[in-house]
Amino acid sequence: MMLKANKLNTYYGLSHILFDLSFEVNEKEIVCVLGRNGVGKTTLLRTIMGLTPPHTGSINFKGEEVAGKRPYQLARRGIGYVPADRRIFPDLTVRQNLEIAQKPGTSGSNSEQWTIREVFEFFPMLVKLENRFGNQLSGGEQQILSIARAIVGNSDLLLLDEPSEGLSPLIVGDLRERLLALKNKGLSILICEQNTTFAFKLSSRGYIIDKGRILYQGMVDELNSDEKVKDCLAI
Amino acid sequence: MKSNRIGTFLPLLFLVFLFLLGQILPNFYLRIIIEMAILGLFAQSLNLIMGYGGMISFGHAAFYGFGAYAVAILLRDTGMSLVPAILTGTVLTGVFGFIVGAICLRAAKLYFAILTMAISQLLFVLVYQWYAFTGGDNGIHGLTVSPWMTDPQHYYYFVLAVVGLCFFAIRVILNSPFGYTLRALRDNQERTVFLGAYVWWQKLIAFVFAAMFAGIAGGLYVGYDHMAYPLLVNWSKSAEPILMVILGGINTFWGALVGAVLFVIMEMVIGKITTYWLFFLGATILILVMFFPKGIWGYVEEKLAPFLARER
Amino acid sequence: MADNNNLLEIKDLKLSFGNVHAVDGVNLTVKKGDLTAVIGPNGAGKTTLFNVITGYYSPDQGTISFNGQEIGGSPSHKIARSGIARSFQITNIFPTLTTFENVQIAYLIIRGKSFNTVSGFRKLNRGSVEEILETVGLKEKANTLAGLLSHGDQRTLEIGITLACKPKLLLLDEPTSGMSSWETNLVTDLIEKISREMGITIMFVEHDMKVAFSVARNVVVMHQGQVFAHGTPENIRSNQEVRKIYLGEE
Amino acid sequence: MRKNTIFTLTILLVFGLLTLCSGLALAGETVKIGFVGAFTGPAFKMTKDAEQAAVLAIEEINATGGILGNKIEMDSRDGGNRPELHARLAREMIEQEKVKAIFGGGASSCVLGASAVAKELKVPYLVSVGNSSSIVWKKGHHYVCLFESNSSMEANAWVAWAAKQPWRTYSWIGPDYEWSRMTLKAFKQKLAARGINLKFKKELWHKLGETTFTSYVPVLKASRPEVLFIGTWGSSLNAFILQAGQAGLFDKMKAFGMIAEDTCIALGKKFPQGLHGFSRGAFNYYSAKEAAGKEFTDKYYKKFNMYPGGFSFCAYDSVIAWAAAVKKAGSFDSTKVADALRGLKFSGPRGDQYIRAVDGQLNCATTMGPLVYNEKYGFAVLDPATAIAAENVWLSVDEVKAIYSKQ
Amino acid sequence: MEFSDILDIIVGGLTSGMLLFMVAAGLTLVFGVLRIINFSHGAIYMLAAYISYSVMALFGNAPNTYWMALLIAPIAVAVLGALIEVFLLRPMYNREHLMQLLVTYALVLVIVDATKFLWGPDPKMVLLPDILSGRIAILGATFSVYSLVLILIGFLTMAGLWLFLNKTKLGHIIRAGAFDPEMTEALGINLKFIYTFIFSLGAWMAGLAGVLIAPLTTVSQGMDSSVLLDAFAVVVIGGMGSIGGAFLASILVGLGNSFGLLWIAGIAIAFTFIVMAVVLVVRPWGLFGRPIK
Repeated sequence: MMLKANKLNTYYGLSHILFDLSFEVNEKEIVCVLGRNGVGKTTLLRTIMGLTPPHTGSINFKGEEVAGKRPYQLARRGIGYVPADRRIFPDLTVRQNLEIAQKPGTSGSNSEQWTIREVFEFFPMLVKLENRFGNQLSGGEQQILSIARAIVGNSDLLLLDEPSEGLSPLIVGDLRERLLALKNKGLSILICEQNTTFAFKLSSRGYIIDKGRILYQGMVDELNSDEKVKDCLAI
Repeated sequence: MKSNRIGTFLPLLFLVFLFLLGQILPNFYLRIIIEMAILGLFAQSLNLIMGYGGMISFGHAAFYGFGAYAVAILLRDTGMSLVPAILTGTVLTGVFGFIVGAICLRAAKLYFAILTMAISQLLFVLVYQWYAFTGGDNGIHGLTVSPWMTDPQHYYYFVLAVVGLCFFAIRVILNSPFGYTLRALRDNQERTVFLGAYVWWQKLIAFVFAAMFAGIAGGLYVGYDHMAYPLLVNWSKSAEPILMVILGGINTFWGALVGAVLFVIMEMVIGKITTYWLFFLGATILILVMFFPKGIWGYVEEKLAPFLARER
Repeated sequence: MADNNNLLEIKDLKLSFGNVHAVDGVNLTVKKGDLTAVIGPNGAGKTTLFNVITGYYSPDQGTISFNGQEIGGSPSHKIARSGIARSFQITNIFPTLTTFENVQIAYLIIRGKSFNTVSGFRKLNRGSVEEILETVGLKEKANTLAGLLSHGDQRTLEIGITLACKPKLLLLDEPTSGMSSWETNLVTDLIEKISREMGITIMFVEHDMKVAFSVARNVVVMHQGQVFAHGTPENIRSNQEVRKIYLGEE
Repeated sequence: MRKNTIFTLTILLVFGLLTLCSGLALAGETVKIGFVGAFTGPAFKMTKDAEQAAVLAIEEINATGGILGNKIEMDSRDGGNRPELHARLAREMIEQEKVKAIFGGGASSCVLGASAVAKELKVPYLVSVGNSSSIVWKKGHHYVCLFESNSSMEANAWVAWAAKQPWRTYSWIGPDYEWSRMTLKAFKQKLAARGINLKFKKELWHKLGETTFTSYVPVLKASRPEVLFIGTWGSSLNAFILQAGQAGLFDKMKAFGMIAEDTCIALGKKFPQGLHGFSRGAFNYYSAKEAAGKEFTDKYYKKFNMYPGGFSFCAYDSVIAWAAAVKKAGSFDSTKVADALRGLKFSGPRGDQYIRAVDGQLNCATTMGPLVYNEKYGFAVLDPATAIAAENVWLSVDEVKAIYSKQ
Repeated sequence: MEFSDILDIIVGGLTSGMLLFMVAAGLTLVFGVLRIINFSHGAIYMLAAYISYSVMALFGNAPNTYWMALLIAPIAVAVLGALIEVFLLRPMYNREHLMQLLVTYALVLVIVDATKFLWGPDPKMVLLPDILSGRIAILGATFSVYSLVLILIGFLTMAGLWLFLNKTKLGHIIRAGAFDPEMTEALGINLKFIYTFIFSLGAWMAGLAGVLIAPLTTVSQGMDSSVLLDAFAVVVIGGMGSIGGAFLASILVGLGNSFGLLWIAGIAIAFTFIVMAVVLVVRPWGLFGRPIK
């Protein structure tokens, strides 16, 4: 088991966002969390990352209770965070963005250690951008860099927040392929999406959330064929 | 609304108490109370924009000093008596506050604070150097006011009346739609814009009010010590009302006064024992900021809340 | 002069940030008394559209005419005074004022009373403000500090604040976000009531389709900065293209 | 709960201090005098010099049985650089502590502030720090006495001294405030009145408290005068001399100015050659001239392990003059003592002196001369010192009366 | 006026500019990363100067012990800075700006009175090593060696800070942390440590400036406030948080002051503040700053 969350309750100020949320991510698995915007997907990832710690509930990561830990502690334990707005540092070059995120993996990890060179090999489009500043990148380039930044820290689990948003179909296809390759290299991925098609093609299991609660969960094939799920996600 | 009556009743009781004090206390103590009242008004004028309007000014002494110098110069050169001099000084300070405010409000938050400080420091330099007019570094000393005003007991009642009126006026302003718009601006400026508020004018007028009340305090000071000197305009003087407001409790109406009273007491009491009294002032502020961010009065008010009407 | 029945007419409105076209040629007409839901996936430009209408941003191009008057590019406070009131996506109230004072301050500012320095604030227009609190159901909490209200009540209070602005057009940005389903029901009822009883034209952004389709008489679908579809709930519901943009495509 | 405890403790502490103080105030049966000084900020050293001398004087008085059989006790307060605080502290000590006289001083504006209180409450104010001529003249009154040469006297002394020097082209550096502006103006006018016309090549004004003079020094160097007149004092002066010395300014020109012991002591061996200074009480000069001067210097050194500064002499004089006035009046009554102070003759470390009756100004001489490093002391001293008597430089009685009649 | 005089004046202006920059750099660095205006910067500068005196006294007060002082005093105040950050500022980060300002202001009162208590009234003299105290003739003008060294140190400080912030990983982390603290933490970086480090570095720089100025003046009460206002003005002119801005503003103020002295009498006292007011009115966030929301 990579990640297991149990009965999470999270508040933003006084606003109760997540209600008794429980889910899990296995090793080498891509799991998607689907829902329209405003249902608490981003909050869910922020909760796991320690940016908005849960009010109650437990988060178990690789056998250790991590709820309430600071974000940097979680990152050092092997969680990589790719926020929806990418949050690339605009004054740093692509290479510098990667350098500051580089750190050794955890000792218990069986995945191989990434170097910056390997990351460049893995995302060839970044090579020619190496000395470009963060604010000179297009949306797609920023997205790739944001993911690259998470994996160069030798994370075991990636948290991706709407990676496909604002990207052209060509790049989305490419992105999917890269993410699958990452899974094959041993990473687990938790991905929050609005783009159901993209998410279903990528993941093995999925959770559908609405108003901070899990409505449906199951294997992607089951979910995909369920009309109730579609109604919940679209119109 | 029974509790509300207690809220208005207490200040009245306090006034009666102060009146009686004027009858029984020796001059020395009366003068201390006068000073507390003047500094209390100075602090309250800052509280108007800082506590209620969220505008931090590092240069508020500019208006205190401007008012003081205006009155001092009027007394020295025109033979005006104190009351008309203070009235004229207040108007002049208001005009000055309007100009300074119009410049400083171009910036927001910290930059606003810094800009106010820069301008007050420029005024300091001007006052410090304009020997013929402001008396330069020596300042203006030994001003004469009418013999009636020179008597500490009389001046005590005069200051009490003026400061009382000003506090009443500030209270009215704070309880008016204008005052609440100010609070709304502090809480959430963006929202008030979408309610159709002229934010800039609103702030500017508040700033002018604050300047005028500080000017009155400065004028009262001249009537009290019969002097004006450049340090009244210096940035270290600007720090004083900030410290008083924090000491007493920001966002509370009486906090500014309580802070001024405590400030004067601390200065006298600790200054008596050691010449290192600033050390203790610094330590006190550290303790307050770390543990009692609401200040002494804020803390007391919290404890008294069940017994009093909400005084905001 | 256009159709007198049109309260808001937006023509070819454009606004970009750098090379992001947040609003990319929006054409939209809202009739008086209409109750319109604006839906669309994340980043479709809904909030930005509201921000342009209310003057937070100046449009790069295009016209916005409100009640027959061009308001595009006017400062926010002028637009507010012309009768457009808005609520915000994130809770946007005055936390250190009481519920009553929150509504009261809005009531007075919009009527140009904010420079009145002598009247007792709390005594002015008590009746009207209490009426609004009654409408939104916050009368019992009139003296509670807004910052201490529950999230649902804070969102409701926002609607109260906008109502105090005596609006001709009400723009509500995700009025039900972060609410429990029980609270959501209260708010939808409230929106309906405001539209029906007070005759105020309303546009609201909504993510919860059930809410959007149950309340709105018209639905606008936005996608990539443009109005993708505009019609009755039934029309929109059966529109396969709309369904597709929601489920995503590659 | 924890907060409550801290709060209560703080309140208790404040009130504890309050009661402690009122207790202390009641305790003494001795006669009290007060010292209000500037123990905060750049004038700290001068104030401390003065206060220590006053402490020494009182110790000696008490050792010989006090005055009129009463022991004397002195309280010190810090008025910093704040005129209103000096005034308030003076008032507090007079009204609450019942002190019989106020000593000390500070910046001119502070002295003027406290002086107004002394006038109002009719208690002698014996000023030993701060020498604006306004103290005794424009704003003078019956209760104030000044124990150093005032600024006008000093300016005249410089004129008298400079008139004998061969220099005719000058440059000037001084702090930008009234005292130094007046000093320079008077200096030029008075030399012109003696038929000596100076050419000022450059006049530089820096802000009070400035310690970085690296911009000023080259400009002065480039102006190439025969001599530089320095109006700077205190730690600014120390900085100026060090920086000018390093840049070789004093190789190119002579210099004289407000250079007193504090600077000489502070700079020690680093003190450059070719400077001329002055003193309000040069201990080496008075030690050589007067037995009392030597005795005072030795006692002071023994007690505080440092040499007395100019202000030490002034403050010491102020206390013994007051003691003499009390004896002369036969009472501590402040008006009688003030009367006795006027025209008082007494003998101190600076020899036999008197306080002029018309204005309360002590007839102290201003000593000036070249500053030369002295191995024995470890710093530069006036060598040889020229004393310019007060009678040669102060306004005549008629002139002073003319000033008073204008008020 | 000869060429050598002009050269002399330029060097003089640069020296005062660099002395100013040494103080301003730490101030603006701390503001840029921690968003705190550190009023106690001047007090720390003074404290370091006093400590340098004591260090030299401890080693026998020979001129060459200055090197020891130069090493030890800044480190001592850097440690103090770290303690201040951990115990006094850390609890303040979630509080309003005003409270943070008050903490640093209260520290001024505490530190200043402590130095008074510990070191007494006498101004303290800090001697320069012989190698630095000489004079040197270049192109017909004589300069003090120390002046040239100070200019060099100023430029080196700028270069060092620039290299540190732009060419090292830690520097990149600091810039990232200043721009987006949350994301930086999510990359596994402990910002608490970074904040402590930066405040401590700021204190170290204040300390270094204090020790460097000590031989040019005497260490005495009041040296803190005179430098703080000027350094503050320079930081504001350059743009708060911009080290390059502070550097250029220092040179501008230093040289401006020098040539101002040459041509306009009596401007020195107000020069810096006039420049500051003009800059603020035209560009409230300074020459190189970013507007803060």
